[in-house]
Amino acid sequence: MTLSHLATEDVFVVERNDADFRAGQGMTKGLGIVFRKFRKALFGKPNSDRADTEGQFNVQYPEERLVLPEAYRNMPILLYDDATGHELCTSCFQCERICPPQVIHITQAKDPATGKPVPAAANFVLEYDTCMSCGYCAEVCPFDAIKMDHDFELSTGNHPELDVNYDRLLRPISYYEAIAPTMWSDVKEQAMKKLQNNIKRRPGAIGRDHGQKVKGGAAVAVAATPVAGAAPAAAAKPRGPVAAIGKNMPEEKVAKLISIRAANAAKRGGGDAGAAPVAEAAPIVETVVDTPAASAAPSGPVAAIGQNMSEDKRAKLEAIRAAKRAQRGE
Amino acid sequence: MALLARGELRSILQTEMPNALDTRWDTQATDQPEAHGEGQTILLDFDAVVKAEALVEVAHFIRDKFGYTLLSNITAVDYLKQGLIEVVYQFYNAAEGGPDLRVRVRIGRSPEECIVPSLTPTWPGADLQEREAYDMYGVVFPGHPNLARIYMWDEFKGFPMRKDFPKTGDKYTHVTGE
Amino acid sequence: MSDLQTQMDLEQQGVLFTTINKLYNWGRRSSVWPMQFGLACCAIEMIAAAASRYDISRFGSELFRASPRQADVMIVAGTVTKKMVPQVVRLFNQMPEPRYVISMGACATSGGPFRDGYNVVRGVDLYVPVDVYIPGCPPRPEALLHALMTLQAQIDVQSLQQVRWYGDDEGVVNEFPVPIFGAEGLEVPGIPGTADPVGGTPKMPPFVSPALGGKGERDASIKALEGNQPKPMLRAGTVTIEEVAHGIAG
Amino acid sequence: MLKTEELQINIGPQHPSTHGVFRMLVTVDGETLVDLKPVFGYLHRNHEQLGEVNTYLQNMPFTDRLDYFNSMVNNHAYARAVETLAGVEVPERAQYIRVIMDELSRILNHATAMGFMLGDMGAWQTALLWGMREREKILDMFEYVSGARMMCNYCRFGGVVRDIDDWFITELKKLMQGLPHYFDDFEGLLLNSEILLARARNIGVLPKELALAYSVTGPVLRGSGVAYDIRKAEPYAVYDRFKFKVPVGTVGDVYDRFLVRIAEMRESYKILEQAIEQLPDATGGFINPKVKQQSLKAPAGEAYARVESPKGELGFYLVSDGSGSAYRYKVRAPSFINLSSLADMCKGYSIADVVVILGSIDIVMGEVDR
Repeated sequence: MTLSHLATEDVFVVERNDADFRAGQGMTKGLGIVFRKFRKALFGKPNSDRADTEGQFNVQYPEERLVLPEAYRNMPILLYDDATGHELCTSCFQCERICPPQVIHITQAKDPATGKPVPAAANFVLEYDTCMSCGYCAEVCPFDAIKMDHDFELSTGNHPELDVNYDRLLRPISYYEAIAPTMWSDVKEQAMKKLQNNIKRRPGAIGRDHGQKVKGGAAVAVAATPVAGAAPAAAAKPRGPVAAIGKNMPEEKVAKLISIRAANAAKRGGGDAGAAPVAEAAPIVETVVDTPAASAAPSGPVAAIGQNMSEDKRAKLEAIRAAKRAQRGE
Repeated sequence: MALLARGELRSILQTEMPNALDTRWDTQATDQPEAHGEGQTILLDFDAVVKAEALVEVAHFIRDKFGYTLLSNITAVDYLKQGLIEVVYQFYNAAEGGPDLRVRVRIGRSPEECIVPSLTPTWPGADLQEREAYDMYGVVFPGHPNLARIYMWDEFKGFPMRKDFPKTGDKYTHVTGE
Repeated sequence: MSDLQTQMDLEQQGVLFTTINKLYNWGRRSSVWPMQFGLACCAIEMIAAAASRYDISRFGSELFRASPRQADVMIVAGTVTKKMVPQVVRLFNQMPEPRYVISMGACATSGGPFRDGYNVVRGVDLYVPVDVYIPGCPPRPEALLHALMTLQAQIDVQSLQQVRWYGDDEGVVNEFPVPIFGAEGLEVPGIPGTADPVGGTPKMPPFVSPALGGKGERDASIKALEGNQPKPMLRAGTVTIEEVAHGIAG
Repeated sequence: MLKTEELQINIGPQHPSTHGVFRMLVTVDGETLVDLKPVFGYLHRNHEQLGEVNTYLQNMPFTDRLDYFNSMVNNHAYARAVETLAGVEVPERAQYIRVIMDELSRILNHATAMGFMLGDMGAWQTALLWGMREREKILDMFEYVSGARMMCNYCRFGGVVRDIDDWFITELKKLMQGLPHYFDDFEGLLLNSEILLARARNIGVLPKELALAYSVTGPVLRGSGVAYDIRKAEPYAVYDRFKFKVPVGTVGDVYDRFLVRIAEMRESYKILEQAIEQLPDATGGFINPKVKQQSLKAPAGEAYARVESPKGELGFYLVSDGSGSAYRYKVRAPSFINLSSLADMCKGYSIADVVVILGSIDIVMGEVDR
């Protein structure tokens, strides 16, 4: 067939090996390459670089983890101001409209005196079990109230728990700043300005973070998850969106479980807590050494990991990020 | 062997095979697609619409005369308001490249009318796409060697991609705001 | 709860049972063999979790068995469609006890972004009980490893006297009904009418997770999904938005 | 001559070598395959119907889930279709970024696809793991620019969502230092292996004329000796500015398709080199600021746009009625149509060859069943 749209020099025929079978030379050659690679990996040479095609490529997940890029998006979270406790969300319904699988359900707050709508959300339910992590909600939000979290350790045995409500969605701005410093600094100024405007239009406690209300003893305690409740490190700490222990468990059982886990952690001793060598920051396998037992939160195989990021870990993460940025020459 | 520009096939068919063209939309045919306003269904008439019974003949004609050998895509579209199902065939000239050539067939939605001859005997690659059109839209292709449901199970009744198939869920009912 | 109480009491007194329990649980938790069963996108992340970077074999789960008879956990990785669900249930029925199900990703958990489509099952827990749910679309390979650790933690608190596969069979379901293809949708034995119609919402509640003490029964506290919404309790009026978020069962 | 009897065997939908939930009804006479009937629909998740309900922007993340190895390419094809429909201009830098992402996807796809095929053949894990390693490295970079490893959701109408920065370029250059070593290792590992030759040469032959009649595209068509590549036949984005060659096979067997894919990875590498060289600076922007992404309304009409996806011709056919969502949204999925040739390719070969031939077509069920 003549192919007039293609010049002949643009086409080439792949070279076939049509030789008769030999006595395994081809296979021996392949095995040679495998053994060369195997030797490199066996003696612990790390695959240090994106250009490297040899050595160990492994990341020992719970202990070391990949540094997630700032843009990483897993599940949406809502932000509140650390200082005033005011939420950034004004229930403008932009995210609810754009959400491709329609998993966001917002109720607008009303002024108790006049009954008029107020720029704040009374409730905000997000179906984590259906969310497709597309990031559109964070993209369209004009108030920078909804952002994408980096926490992916959300597995649970309790399905209804994955319909996450307002209280469990809220995080302080400082938390988001820690996971995405440059992305937040880009929008910080306008977001805070808009927040100040909105606060003026919110009467009383409306629009104030529920956690703050609890602290002030003003409102009924709502949906503090058992684990977060057991570790009253308060506002600065992000509340774990999904508790590791089933929500429906009775309180005493939870307490017991926590005590068992604490005992186990203690038994394992300071080994976990003390050993925290920061891995040398290699470009491909950038790892953060997590210290499960170091945080005040109840530790154990599940509960401790990542959910309640402790201060020192965040600082460490910050430092590594800064180093990375410097490396990139920013 | 030559590439045909958009709309050129129509004039060629008018001279070469006048009986093949479906002339029901001749009065509406313009260079620009006709829109009936937002949210309304539209019919696009500026390309060759052929009668169902002449489809095989036209397909062979453009293959042999102009070298459109690659039948790339078969799409069924349900125009509920007009009571029509349109089947769009897209051909490519494998030797010369370039854009596609579209041949359309328009048929009624009722089971007696929803019939288009199959291209599978000549283009076996049309096999799965015709089965898909049958499964989703109920277009029957006489001459197809194995016209069975492709995605849904055999026991299933109904054509789920038709516009009047019942749908449930937030995506269809969601009303934003209070 | 009583089993936890007993276990703790016995543990204090150093009774043999707890030692056996520990050994038994250690044995099971350290070699959870998954079934090689990929459905869609999440299966690729499952393969990535098994590949060199994440290396699931560090958790004793590297042996992906092609046969359900040799598998301990079924990782439902991907969208479960109405055409596929009979096979899923049949495979689960063929697995020997102790068996677990990990529902990986949004699609397996609730139908995900495709839940409103006509051919997608709104969550595999409508057909088989699920031990661990992983949200995410798709979850990172680390998230799958985390789910495996969640499952191991669930195994850790199990007690030999209480597990559903020993002792009396009272209330324990071993065979889950395999849905049948019908003219309008899936028909499930034991549920009147078309249980999961094409282009409609399922008419049955999900199974209780074994992690919450389910023995194969459906969750009676959740109303059967009716009407025009995937989660009618969200806006049906009888149940408030708060109650949903705090757990429907409450 | 022994009297034989035909036997029907069911393969799939749960089978380790069917690449997802694909099912085949196979009739064999002894070991020889007489007939093969593919059965689809086990992953039919109403993609096209949801595409008619979604707004244009809402549908972008759904296209990620079509061919879930190459979400970048899917995004590109869909964005092109909507851009054609709505008449949107794309800045040059965005075009280059899209090309870079497409070619990285092609390398990633071929590396893993060949790994899976060799895995089916018996080269268990090694080739696949090497492919997965390169994939992970590329996915890190995708994650950096788009925020997700697999479901990138990266393209927007008139550009891309986030610009690439110096970090990305540096890492891309580093990656490209390593890629030739990977290609060499991969070829050295298996290209001349006697087992591969025995199981791939003259197996699953698809002659040129039959390939055209079956409408197959991509490496399968080129393996059969037809030099048809959309990047050359109907250049899109900025592909007319790069020098690269189209590899073709001669016999059209599994071996040719395997070789064509390796050659394509090397050609992609060349395109990447030129794209980095030619990449315009950021002054022109990476997205067309005039486009209203969320409330985009396309004028009534129809549009078809196609790209050369790693699996073949990926096209989106859109009919608009002037509203904010498509009236008809059809995906021309390459692996779906390539699969129609499977039965003909397999007939006459032994049943053990079926999985190898299936692997050489390189299917993804998300795209086949949609």
